[in-house]
Amino acid sequence: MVDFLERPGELMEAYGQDTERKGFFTDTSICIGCKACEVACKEWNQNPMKGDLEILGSSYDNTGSLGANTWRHVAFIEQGQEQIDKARESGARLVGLGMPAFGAPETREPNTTEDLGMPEFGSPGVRIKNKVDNPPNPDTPEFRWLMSSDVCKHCTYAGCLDVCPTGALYRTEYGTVVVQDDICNGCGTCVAGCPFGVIERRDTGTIHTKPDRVDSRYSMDVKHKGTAKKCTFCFDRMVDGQTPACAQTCPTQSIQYGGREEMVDNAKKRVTAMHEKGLTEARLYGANPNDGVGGIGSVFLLLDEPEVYGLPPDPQVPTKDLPKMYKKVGIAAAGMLAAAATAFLGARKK
Amino acid sequence: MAEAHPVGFQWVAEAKARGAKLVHVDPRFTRTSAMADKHVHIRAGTDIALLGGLIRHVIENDMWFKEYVTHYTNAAHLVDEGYQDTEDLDGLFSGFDKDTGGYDNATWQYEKDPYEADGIAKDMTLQHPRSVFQILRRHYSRYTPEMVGNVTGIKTEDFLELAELIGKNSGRERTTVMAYALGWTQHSMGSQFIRTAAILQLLLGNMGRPGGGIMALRGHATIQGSSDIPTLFNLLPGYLPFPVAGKHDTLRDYLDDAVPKDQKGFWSNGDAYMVSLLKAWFGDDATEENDFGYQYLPRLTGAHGTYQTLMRMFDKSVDGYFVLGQNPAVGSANGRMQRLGMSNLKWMVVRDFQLIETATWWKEGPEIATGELKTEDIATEVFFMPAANHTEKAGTFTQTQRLVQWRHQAITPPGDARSELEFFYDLGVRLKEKLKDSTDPRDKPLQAMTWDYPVDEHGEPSAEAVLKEINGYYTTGPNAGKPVDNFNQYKADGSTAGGCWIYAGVYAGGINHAANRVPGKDQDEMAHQWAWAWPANRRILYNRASADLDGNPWSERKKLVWWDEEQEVWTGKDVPDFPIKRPPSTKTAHDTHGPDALAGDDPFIMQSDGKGWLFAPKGMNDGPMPTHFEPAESPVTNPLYPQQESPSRVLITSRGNQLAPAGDQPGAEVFPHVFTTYRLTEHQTAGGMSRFLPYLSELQPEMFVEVSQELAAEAGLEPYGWATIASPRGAIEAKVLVTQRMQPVVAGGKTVHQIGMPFHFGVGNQALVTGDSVNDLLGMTLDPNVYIQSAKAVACTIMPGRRPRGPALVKFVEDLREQAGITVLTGHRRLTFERDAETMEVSDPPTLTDPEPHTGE
Amino acid sequence: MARFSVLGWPVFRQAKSKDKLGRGPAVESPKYANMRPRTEDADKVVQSVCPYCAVGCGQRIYVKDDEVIHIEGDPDSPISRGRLCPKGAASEQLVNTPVRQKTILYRRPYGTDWEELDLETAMEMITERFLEARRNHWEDFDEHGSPVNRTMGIASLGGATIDNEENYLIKKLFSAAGAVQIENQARI
Amino acid sequence: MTLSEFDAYRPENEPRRKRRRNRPPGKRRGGGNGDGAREMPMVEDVEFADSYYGRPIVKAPPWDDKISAYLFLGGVAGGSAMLAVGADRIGFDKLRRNTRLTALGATIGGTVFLILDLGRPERFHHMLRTFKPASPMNMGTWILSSFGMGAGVVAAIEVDQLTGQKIPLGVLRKVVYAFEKPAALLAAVMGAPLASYTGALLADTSVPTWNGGKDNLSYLFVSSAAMASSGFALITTPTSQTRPARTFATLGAVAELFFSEKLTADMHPVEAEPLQTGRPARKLRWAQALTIAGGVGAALLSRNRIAAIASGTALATASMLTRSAIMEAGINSTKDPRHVVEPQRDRLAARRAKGIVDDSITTVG
Repeated sequence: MVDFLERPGELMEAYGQDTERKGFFTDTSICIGCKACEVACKEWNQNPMKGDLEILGSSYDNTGSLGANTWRHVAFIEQGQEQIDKARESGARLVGLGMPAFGAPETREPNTTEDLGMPEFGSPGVRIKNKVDNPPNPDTPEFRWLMSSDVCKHCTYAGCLDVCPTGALYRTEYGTVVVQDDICNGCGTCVAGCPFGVIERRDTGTIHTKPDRVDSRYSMDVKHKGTAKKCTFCFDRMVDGQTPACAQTCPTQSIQYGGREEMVDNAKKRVTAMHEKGLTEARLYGANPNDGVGGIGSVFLLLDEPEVYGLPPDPQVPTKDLPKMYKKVGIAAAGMLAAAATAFLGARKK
Repeated sequence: MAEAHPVGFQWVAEAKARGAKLVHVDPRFTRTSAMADKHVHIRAGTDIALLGGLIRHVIENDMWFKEYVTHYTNAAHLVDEGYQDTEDLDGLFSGFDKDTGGYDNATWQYEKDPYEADGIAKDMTLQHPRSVFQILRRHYSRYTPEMVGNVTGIKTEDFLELAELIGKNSGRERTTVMAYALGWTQHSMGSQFIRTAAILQLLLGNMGRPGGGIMALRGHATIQGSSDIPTLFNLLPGYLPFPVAGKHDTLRDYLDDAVPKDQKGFWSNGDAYMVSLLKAWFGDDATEENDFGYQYLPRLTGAHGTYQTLMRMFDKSVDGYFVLGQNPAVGSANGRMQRLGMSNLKWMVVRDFQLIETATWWKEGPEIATGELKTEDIATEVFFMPAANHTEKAGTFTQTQRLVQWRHQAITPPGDARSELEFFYDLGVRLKEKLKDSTDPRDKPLQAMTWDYPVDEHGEPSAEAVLKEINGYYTTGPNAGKPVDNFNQYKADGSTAGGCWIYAGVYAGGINHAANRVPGKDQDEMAHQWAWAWPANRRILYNRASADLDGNPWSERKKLVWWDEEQEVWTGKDVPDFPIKRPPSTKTAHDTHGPDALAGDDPFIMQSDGKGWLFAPKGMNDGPMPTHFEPAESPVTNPLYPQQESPSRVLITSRGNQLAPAGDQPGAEVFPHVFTTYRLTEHQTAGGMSRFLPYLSELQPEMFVEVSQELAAEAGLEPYGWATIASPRGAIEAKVLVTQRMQPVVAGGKTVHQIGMPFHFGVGNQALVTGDSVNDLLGMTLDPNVYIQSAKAVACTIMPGRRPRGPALVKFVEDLREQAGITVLTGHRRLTFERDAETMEVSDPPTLTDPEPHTGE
Repeated sequence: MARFSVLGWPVFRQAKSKDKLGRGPAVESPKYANMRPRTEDADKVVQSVCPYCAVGCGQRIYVKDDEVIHIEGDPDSPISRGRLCPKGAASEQLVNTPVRQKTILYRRPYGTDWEELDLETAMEMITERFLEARRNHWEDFDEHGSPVNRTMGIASLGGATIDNEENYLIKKLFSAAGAVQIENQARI
Repeated sequence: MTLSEFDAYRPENEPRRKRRRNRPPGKRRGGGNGDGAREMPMVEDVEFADSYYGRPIVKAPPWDDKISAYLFLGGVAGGSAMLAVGADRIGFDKLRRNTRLTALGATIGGTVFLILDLGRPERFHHMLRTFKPASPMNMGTWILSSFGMGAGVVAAIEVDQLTGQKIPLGVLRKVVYAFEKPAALLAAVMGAPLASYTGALLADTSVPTWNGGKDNLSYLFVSSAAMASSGFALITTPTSQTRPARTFATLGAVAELFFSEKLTADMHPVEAEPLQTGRPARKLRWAQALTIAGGVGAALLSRNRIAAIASGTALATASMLTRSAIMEAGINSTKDPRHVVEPQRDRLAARRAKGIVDDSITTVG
């Protein structure tokens, strides 16, 4: 059967350039919730603000979710002891499942750079399975405040890209998924195609002033209105070897940027280290090439189930089932033709 | 720190990743707490009790750094026989003046010993009962873990964990750093909070060493600079005191009092700093004959701080008010009084980027809504002068670690926008022009003032020329006109001029070192070639203390500056903060003074005895050692002393500034809760630089109040609904955030609900986001040392729903006050115990008498 | 697709290239194929310092046609290493926010609205008022006869984002004029 | 409030959204959706702890009944083209003419709706920029275009003949007439996928209810198309020439009833829920009733012109309601994260139960 899934890397190859797939690693365990990523992203990309200027009722999160104008979004989750315990258990269960520890490096890498990097937490070479036999059992805190900067996943199998009818969405030579604002005609199919609710058509976005101040002086230019918008991985910085705005500004390096493989490695080391400390609530999101979207370009370290952060627990690229659907389309079409033919059988003009 | 200084927090995050422990002490669980290894819920305003408890713990458990404390601090010094402690006087030190609330510090002085070269009696065993060390130990002897818990609400096990952590993380191999911000300063005892931390850090040997010290996390780009080169009434540049009438009538009087020659350390060169300043300001008119123009300077006759000035506005004795990049209508304590005060001005000049609330109160302020002010009746003229921002002018900011960083100008200011530099230069030129023919001696200082700065084609004066004047230069001799290289080149004979001695060297060699920009990755971690730190590009102050008595680093891990035996100089990673060639073994010789008198083990070279002060014989107006008093209006009766509040706090008595009853006094139950104010990551201060920016406004779009689940249940507050919060000064409304991040604490046998509110919002129509201002609830009760208001622990009540509108709002607050039986004198008793009532009782309020807040004309 | 050409038509490019399904190079538009950072044509990049808190983060300011087009963290700074918080990251809007007030406004006594003033007039008015207020509240001596040489009719309150050089001129000018009630945010 | 005497002066409390009342803090539901979508009503009824303030996980596409109308008209066009070929074969000239004109009319109408729904209508032609099998929308546009060409040619001929060759075709007339048969065939052949591809268009998304319908949507849509196109034929054409259309209608109606049941039956119950509740459910019930009525009418009563018109209208309306119900149910299914999370959790658990443990997006190493 024909398969519409991309072979990972095939399109990068098609560029005939020697480029590396780029990735983010968002380590939510060190996110301080400052939202610099949201702002730096908007500033660089000249996105309009959201406009409502109201407290949304979600702790310190007042932008709500990713969307056409917000390409980095920081979630705030307040949790009591019971939820923390639950998160520890669900994380520990992942270990218990005997999930493979993908290519954990055998040798310990020294803590080289002046960057935050990974602290020295024992040896990542040891397999988790062995380690959790006797994990330290740190006290569960009474309360925690999770913060996490969400972003476009830049999936290996990108639903938005696949369903785009114009080719506006495409895979760049860096393996990222970008909408070309000069091509997109705003059909909106990609919005439905994304399993993560990331991409959105930009219909609004302005400086909302008080009613008595509505005045052209205060209106802000809304660019690319009517087209689908999402994180471009700062494509226009990447082509110049620059770091995307969010990663560059992130004060604690909760957002790391680099080669996707390196990011996944960092993520694995970090989760291993946290598990060694008994912090079994830590888990990775999007590092598995076998998952429903083939792994994602922007890997996350989460401290609870994905749905707590507003992420789907088992996303699948819809394209996976497209051959099956096309088969149904064909059968249906044939059936319809057959029905029509049947209708005319024996119906000769008298 | 993660909240208000996120980028600075990267270093904390990095330290943490390397194994450092981070403890966050705060009445609220903030974004910093979320990152901390431990968050300690404290009752707001009780930090002296906590820190005092830590001091006691460190002393009683022998965790103090013996060598360091014995030799580098004044622990061994003996104090005058007449000294009496708060333990003896129920919360007062000897020397209390019941009329002023201040102290005569005569009995706090060291005992003299003529046989000692420095004249100070000592007991190096620290056992003498009058040694500073023993006095300190006795002073905090009752600050036991249980007492700390009772005062602060901190659980004993949390306290002990913190104490052990700090104690064990200090010594030769390790250091602990403390960081604070407004949470320590905005109290009626803010200075003493920081003093307590300093004592603890000295006991643990954490001063003058890498990874140690106390970090003031300052909130504004150059708030450090605005104290160094102060637009503050009580200071001249470089922390020289502003002359006071009666005390400093002549230059000689001034120098003898403020910077006496007969003390140790670098302050004894103050005459050179002062004369050079006068030379810089008055140029050729400053001669030895006229005391270098000293008589041109105005004099103080008391406190002329911003709140005192405000009260004078009500007397119609202030005509004109310049407000420069500041938003007192929102940002200053007791906002209503601020706005009413401004309505009594003849004119004001507001310089800002946006039409901030201080520019629009006369038509959009809350008092227009309540009817207390009518636009048509307000006589105040308002000039709004648009300002240039940081990209539109060149100049220096001094950041929180004293690093003076130059900004290059990027673009020219738009429209009428001008820099402060250009505005004041222009104003000065015009004033001089108008007065150039005057013969009135009053105009002489302006005529004499040097004011010739080169200007560019847009009329902008050269900031670099001003920086050069600040740095200082030679006025005579072969080098005339050339910049000095350091402050040791300042002279008291008029041969040098210099605007701010501590900045001497920033323009050494005619090079603007503040503009040094060698990338961080190309230099070591001290990064001396990135900008310039005062003094002398030194990155860690008092760094002689990073080495032991013999001048060797305390440990390899913590080495910074050391004595090089071979070269016979102090050397190391930082610029040594010590006479460079003075061996560690040097003893103070008799009849020496100034820097020459510093012994090899006197690391604290600005102190008059070269030592770190566990006990402050002078310099503090409210006691030589910090003592826990309750904040004004506290619902808790002071568990430690019969004296409830700081007896030295500065009170401002006015119908617009009434206080709630404290402790168990009748009426206290009307304002039963405590609120604390703070900054959010997403906003800046009174919002002038954030509430007008779309990207920041959307992140925190509304005023909110944070309450615990317990208080929400008790008061019937609905999540994300409205609540009204009232103090005796006003009532505001805010959206309710019910959160486990807020917790009630139990203190003094009472459950105290703490409420949190950000201080960024204000009432007006110009900003993208607006809201009621929490500062409208604040009273003006000031710290007696620095005159900063108490803003972090204030009495209030909270109820569901929005606040009344129109005149009903005024009535609402009045009724609450009445219900609590509040008068203008409530909370004004200096002494709250009946000791020797005849002489000690003070019933009348101090200095400022009740100016009825006039409205309009 | 500015002008249609068969060779540039992605369908044709799909057929020619390895990108048969039109999800990569074949559908890339010329704009994206030649994408460059929008800061590339900046006239200059100026090193500056963030105006918000006192951490003192380094900023790089990108300027084109005497306008700020972008501000980002300066990686050279050993203090901030190129990072900025949300305020610092928003500082381009501090310059370019549409609600910025760029002209002088004047509210006359008892006036109900703003009026416009030109710079020269405004400066002259302020200068005159300054001198008048200075005279009105001048004090030569205190009640004990000590000289005070000052005026209490003028006060000033500054923010803490005012440059050292500016503060220096402010302090110098006010002190020489005899005004002592000069304060700033550090007191608050 | 103890100070009630002042309450008169206090503004009314803004009516708070119900869900915030009497709920323990910390288990609040969120307010608002993503950018620009906050006017959407919140899902009120479900308490769902493991979500981010009850906010949607996937986003609804910016589609409304313009797209339903496009789906509907596409079906009408496709079915009509088939009827036209048949009619031509057996010499039902009125049926041929009417269905040919309907086919073109529906194509134009559908295309207009499709274009109107675009954020940038002037870039509609970008859909033909590439040939992209992975994109049903792209495939659909190619289908629509080729169908449109065929339908256009034959409809032009019909109009030309109706007007007595008044259309200024000039020398082209010959060419056009020469292509009549191939064009008619092209339209009939492309008409089938035009009617059925929309099943893949909706199913090939992350919208739970649509994706959950991937096994049946195409079937349902062709049934609906058959029903609607023959409905139009019943309306436009004299009863003497509608017999094939009646048969086609009846087949379509029966299939529609079957597949609309099967659609929900094959889904995860949580995915089916949006079809079974609220407005979509009401629309579906109406569609069902109209399908039955129209189907029966078409089969039994349509010798009467009035009855034929009534049956035709019922069938067409039923088809439109079905499309609209599915459109709305899909959009509703994105609003509550439960529709996303529960089916996903269940399928993950099912795979794990089967011993497949290496394909989770959440991992620990």
